[in-house]
Amino acid sequence: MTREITFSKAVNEAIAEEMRRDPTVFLIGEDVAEAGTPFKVLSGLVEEFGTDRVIDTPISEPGFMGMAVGAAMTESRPIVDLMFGDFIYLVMDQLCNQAAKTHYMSGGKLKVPLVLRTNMGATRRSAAQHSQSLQAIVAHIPGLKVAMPSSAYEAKGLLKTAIRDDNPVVIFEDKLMYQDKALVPEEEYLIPFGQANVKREGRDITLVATSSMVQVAEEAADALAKDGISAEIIDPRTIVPLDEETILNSVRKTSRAIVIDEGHQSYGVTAEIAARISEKAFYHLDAPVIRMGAMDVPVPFSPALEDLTVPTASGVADNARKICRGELLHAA
Amino acid sequence: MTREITFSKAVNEAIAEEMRRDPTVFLIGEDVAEAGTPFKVLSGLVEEFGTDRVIDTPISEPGFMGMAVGAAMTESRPIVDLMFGDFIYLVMDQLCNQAAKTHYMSGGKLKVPLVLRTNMGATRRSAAQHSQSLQAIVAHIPGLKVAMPSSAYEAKGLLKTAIRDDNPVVIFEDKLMYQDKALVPEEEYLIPFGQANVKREGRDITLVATSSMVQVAEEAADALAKDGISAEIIDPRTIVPLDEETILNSVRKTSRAIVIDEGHQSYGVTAEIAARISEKAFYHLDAPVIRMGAMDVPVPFSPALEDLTVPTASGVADNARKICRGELLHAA
Amino acid sequence: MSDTRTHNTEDYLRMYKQMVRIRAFEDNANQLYLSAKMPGLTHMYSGQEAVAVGICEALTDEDRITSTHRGHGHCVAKGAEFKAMFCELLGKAEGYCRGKGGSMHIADQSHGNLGANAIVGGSMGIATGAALSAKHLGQDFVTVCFFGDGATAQGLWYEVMNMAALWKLPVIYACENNGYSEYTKTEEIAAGSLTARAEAFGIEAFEVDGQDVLAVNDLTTQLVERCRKGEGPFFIELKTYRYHGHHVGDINRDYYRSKDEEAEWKTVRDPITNFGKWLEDEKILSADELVAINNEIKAEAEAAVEYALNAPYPDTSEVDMHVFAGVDHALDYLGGARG
Amino acid sequence: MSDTRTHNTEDYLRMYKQMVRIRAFEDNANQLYLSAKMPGLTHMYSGQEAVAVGICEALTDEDRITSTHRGHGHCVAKGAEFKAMFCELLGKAEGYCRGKGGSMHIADQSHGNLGANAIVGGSMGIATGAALSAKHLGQDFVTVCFFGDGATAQGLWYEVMNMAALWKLPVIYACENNGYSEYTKTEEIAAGSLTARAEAFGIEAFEVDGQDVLAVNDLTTQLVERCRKGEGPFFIELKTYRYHGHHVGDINRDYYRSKDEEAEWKTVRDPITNFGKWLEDEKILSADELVAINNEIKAEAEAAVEYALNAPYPDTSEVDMHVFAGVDHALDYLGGARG
Ligand SMILES: Cc1ncc(C[n+]2csc(CCOP(=O)(O)OP(=O)(O)O)c2C)c(N)n1
Ligand SMILES: Cc1ncc(C[n+]2csc(CCOP(=O)(O)OP(=O)(O)O)c2C)c(N)n1
Ligand SMILES: [Mg+2]
Ligand SMILES: [Mg+2]
Repeated sequence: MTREITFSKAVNEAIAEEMRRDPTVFLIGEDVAEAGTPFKVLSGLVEEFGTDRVIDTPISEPGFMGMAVGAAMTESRPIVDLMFGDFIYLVMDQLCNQAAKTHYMSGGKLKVPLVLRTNMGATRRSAAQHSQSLQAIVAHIPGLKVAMPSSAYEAKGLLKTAIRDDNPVVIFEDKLMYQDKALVPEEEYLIPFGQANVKREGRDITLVATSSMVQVAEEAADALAKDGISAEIIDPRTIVPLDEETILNSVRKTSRAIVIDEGHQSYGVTAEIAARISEKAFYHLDAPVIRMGAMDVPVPFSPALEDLTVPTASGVADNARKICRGELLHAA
Repeated sequence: MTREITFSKAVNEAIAEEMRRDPTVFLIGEDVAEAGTPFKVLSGLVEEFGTDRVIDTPISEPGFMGMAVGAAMTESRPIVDLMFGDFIYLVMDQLCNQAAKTHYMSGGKLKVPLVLRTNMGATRRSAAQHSQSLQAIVAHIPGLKVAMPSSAYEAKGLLKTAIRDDNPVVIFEDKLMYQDKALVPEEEYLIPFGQANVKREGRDITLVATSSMVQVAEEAADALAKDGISAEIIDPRTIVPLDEETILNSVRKTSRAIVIDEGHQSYGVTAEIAARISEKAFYHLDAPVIRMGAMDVPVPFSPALEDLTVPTASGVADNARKICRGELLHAA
Repeated sequence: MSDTRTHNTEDYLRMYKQMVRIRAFEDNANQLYLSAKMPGLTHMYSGQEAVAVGICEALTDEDRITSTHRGHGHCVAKGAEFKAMFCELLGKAEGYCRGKGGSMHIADQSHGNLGANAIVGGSMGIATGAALSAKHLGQDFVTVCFFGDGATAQGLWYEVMNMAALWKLPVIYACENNGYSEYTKTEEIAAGSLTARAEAFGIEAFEVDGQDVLAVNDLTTQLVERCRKGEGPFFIELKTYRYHGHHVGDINRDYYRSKDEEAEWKTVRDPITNFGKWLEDEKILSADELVAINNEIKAEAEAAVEYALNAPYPDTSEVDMHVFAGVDHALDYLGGARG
Repeated sequence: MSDTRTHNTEDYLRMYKQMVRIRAFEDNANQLYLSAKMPGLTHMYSGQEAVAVGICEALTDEDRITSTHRGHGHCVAKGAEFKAMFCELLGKAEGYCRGKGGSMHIADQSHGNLGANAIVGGSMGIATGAALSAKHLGQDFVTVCFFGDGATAQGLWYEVMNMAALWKLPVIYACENNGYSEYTKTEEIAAGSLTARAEAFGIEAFEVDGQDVLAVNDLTTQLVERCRKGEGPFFIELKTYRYHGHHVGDINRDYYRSKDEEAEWKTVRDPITNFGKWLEDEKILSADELVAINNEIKAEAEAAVEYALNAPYPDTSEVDMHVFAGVDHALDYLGGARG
């Protein structure tokens, strides 16, 4: 049986189910208990699990991130709530020097099973320090797994997998999607890491899109369909590990690709995926792989400017049309 | 007139000259004064400029990085010494949320002219927390410029430019190159940002290499020359801004490219440069662009393992030969 | 009201007006939110006016402040104009930051306001660095670092206090303890004593009633003078209260604080009402004069809102301007993404 | 020597031996460096033995510690073997971390040593989190967080002290104040008082002579007991001294500390010599017995060095193992770079 629930509810269910199943799991972060976070994603959990397992912290991100690492090294399984993805800079040392490297540095003796839940996404008029999509910088660090759910269905399935994983996992939730609904099974399910989802099949062009960019890709695909262009949409679901095979297979079929991600474009997620496609599907490509990341500017507050900085469905469709028509975007 | 000096001496000269020229410049970091840093790069500066301008700090990286931002906003020009590049995680918030965004967020009113000098480079048997090459994660953040000097000559010219730049600039020095010598003019010179150096001209393949990987590329090019393969070496010198044109012109000529950088390969610097080449020189490429970054593992301590993780000249030469012979590295 | 210094009437008048200006600004900002005319969210300063005004009136334009996510009060108190402020809140080109910063990043360079900050505690390094700059450049400006009780949980504060103490920097750490960080009471997130934390670094620490503008102003004036003589740094804990929710959208607050508590602060401890009463008692201003001031400021604020609502947005070409100083358009410079 | 508890001879003997074992380990490690047989650098613990031993002898194997870049002493004191330690220092497969960690990351999970750390202060969160874990899982282990005077400048400490105090966590912060951080004297980098910094968070703080193994052990034993009763956290400042340079390569130290100062500590305050004398005075061990112990341990250390020098390096296939728990080879899993 499936029912429609919000992304927010899906996250909440995943945590509640895993906390019921495994008493070593606990939640820690700012205003996660009574307030249930500013986005109200965690409402109700403290009532069920109590303040010993749903722990409100002071505003000490490095501190509670570090504590989660220590707790994870000693048989607990913490889920860290980082209120805004932009605060990831504050926890980088504990995340990247400690959590990510401990298993390796200890020659496999110590484990750090923790989940860092945080968010991403602009166009919420939250300005430069509350709008960043920083998945690329953590994806660069060996030892971390990185998930980017694109709907309530993925949010639940990936989060449950993350909580059971014996490694540090960072999950980026798009804060603009919390109220979006999707069909989610009532029965338990998990989504394995490293398995991309072919969200829509198509023949002419592959759109590889992460998180909320999957919606953007779908809207673009709808528009393209009207022009007789059949777009295949691939949602990697995790960018570490990355399901290269599914992406390459699609591009080998369509011969064209656009990669869309809401992080800044330069040195971002689109670079890695585009570089892999360009290298490994080289002889199948009819056109250069086009990257569409967020503009390489801090996120501006003004609505008149902010909306210009993120990839849009019409932008994707335009590029797709040009590629399919054989118009060179970067004529030599 | 030129003379041969070490990379270390070049850095020292750049700072001394700029501090003489501009009284608003000061140095701040751990053990920068009497000790002249553990690498002795700054020896002698405190004797000339005094402890008011060569400031020893407590072990408070976020703190003194933040103070540098505030000092830069109020007419000083701080040079921050971060002892190991691995500590950049500790200063990410002050660097990326504050320094990088202040000029933009203030609509151009506030400026943050500061230099963050730090290092990179493995194979020094310093293990996972003292060997990272983290240039990719700062290159991803709009508002930061990122320089990667490849010799004493670049070290001096780029650092002087950085100190005069009105923006936050991060310079990564390869800690294994401090004793390497190069010819450096006695006269003052600056190296503008965003101008790649064609280190060696060639016809058959382009090797784009950053920092110490330029040496690796040169060694590879020497080996290739013996096989009759003529390699062109491009040193971008700054990865933000990136001199795309020089790189693309080279690849348009040679039709083949390998990109080499000592940061981790996935989601790293090689991804961006390879993606840009693959996209913008698409119709000129005879073979896929090959990326050679550091292995996607934390840096191991054991010499038996550590040396396996970084790109080597023989590895580069092998790949170059295969490409030039038309052997597909990633056969479809 | 405690008033140990001799102020002249002008000083009193300015302090009163500045507090009323902040309240008027916030009432209008809240209204803009409630009527869905303002993009995003904002954090109201109402209730805390005596802190910003008492402190900023002890400073010159050369003195610097750093501000917080709850920064409109600091901005007004440090000398900013309504029009450019409302324009900024609405993302308009005439805003202090050309609409790029918004409420959480409003800065006013010309009056020494180095900017609001959306990272709690994020400006503690900046403020201390400005103080280092003063020392380094041989200038005598003082920097005040505003932050909330919640921000004392950020490790950065202890790092910079240590350096400020070691190097005797001219910085004043002003902690506005309004009893809450977001939806959590201060005692749940702060162990021990805040003043003891500063004192442990050898920093002189003071507690003052943050609802008493004269007490705040007197203390700050003394400390600013001492800073200029090289006797800094200092720490002040100011007990105060925010009248609104954590942000404008935080309407149902019963689960974390009672309506009674709010009512008590508003009726008994309002900094503006109480100072107004004192001015009347001391015969410095009459009741009528007070009303006239309030009305005038209200009208000024409303006119500024009107102006800002009609002001133009920045041109889309501005989107990649100001990424780098000295670079007109970042995308040309970087060859980067066009969005 | 102060000895308020009743120890039995075995306890004394073990403490003495453990201190001698640390010294012997370090002498050999230093020798390995000087003879260019050890990859990289390492930081010697010699001089500080009474701290690690006094504390670790008050702990069980279930109790956890976190260690530092100067971590060999903690590792030995918490129960580690010479062979696996020397193998680790030489990057050999039989090392505690299969050669992947080296001196700065040596960990010994089986005895509760959560690992050395190359980030100064980097383990403060880990230690406090282990204490949270004990509380969360209803276990009664205590965690000791070792760090140096220099590490008190890291903001992280204040963040975790605050939470430890709020939540009464069973953690003991043990600051080994050896007077220096790298090439800088403590008073140049630490304002105010270290004990006051902990006390400001409502944490009971103690100062103890770090050269007196019994004093350290007595205090720690009391605090561990109190931690198990839920009376933690605690802070101890241990005054001690490092005999060698900051690291093995720091040979010329005149510019930051005098030879006289070093000589004084080594001759008058050596923790091993002084405890040995006390054991003799108390007639617990004879001079001959002490010499015999020293010689036996020396021989053991040398044999372990010999063993480690001849031990094999890890197979190259291990390079991408242990990146992820549950994944044999990371590169297959990631499709990443082959280096
Ligand atoms: C580093 C960081 N963590 C969390 C937040 C989210 N946040 C915004 S304001 C706030 C509470 C701040 O409390 P306090 O410092 O007392 O200031 P007040 O809001 O009471 O003025 C929090 C947690 C943030 N902006 N920055
Ligand atoms: C975050 C960080 N900053 C700087 C360093 C470089 N460093 C290594 S040890 C050390 C001094 C540490 O002093 P202290 O904490 O007193 O320990 P000690 O060496 O005296 O045992 C420094 C600065 C580091 N490893 N990590
Ligand atoms: Mg508050
Ligand atoms: Mg020390």
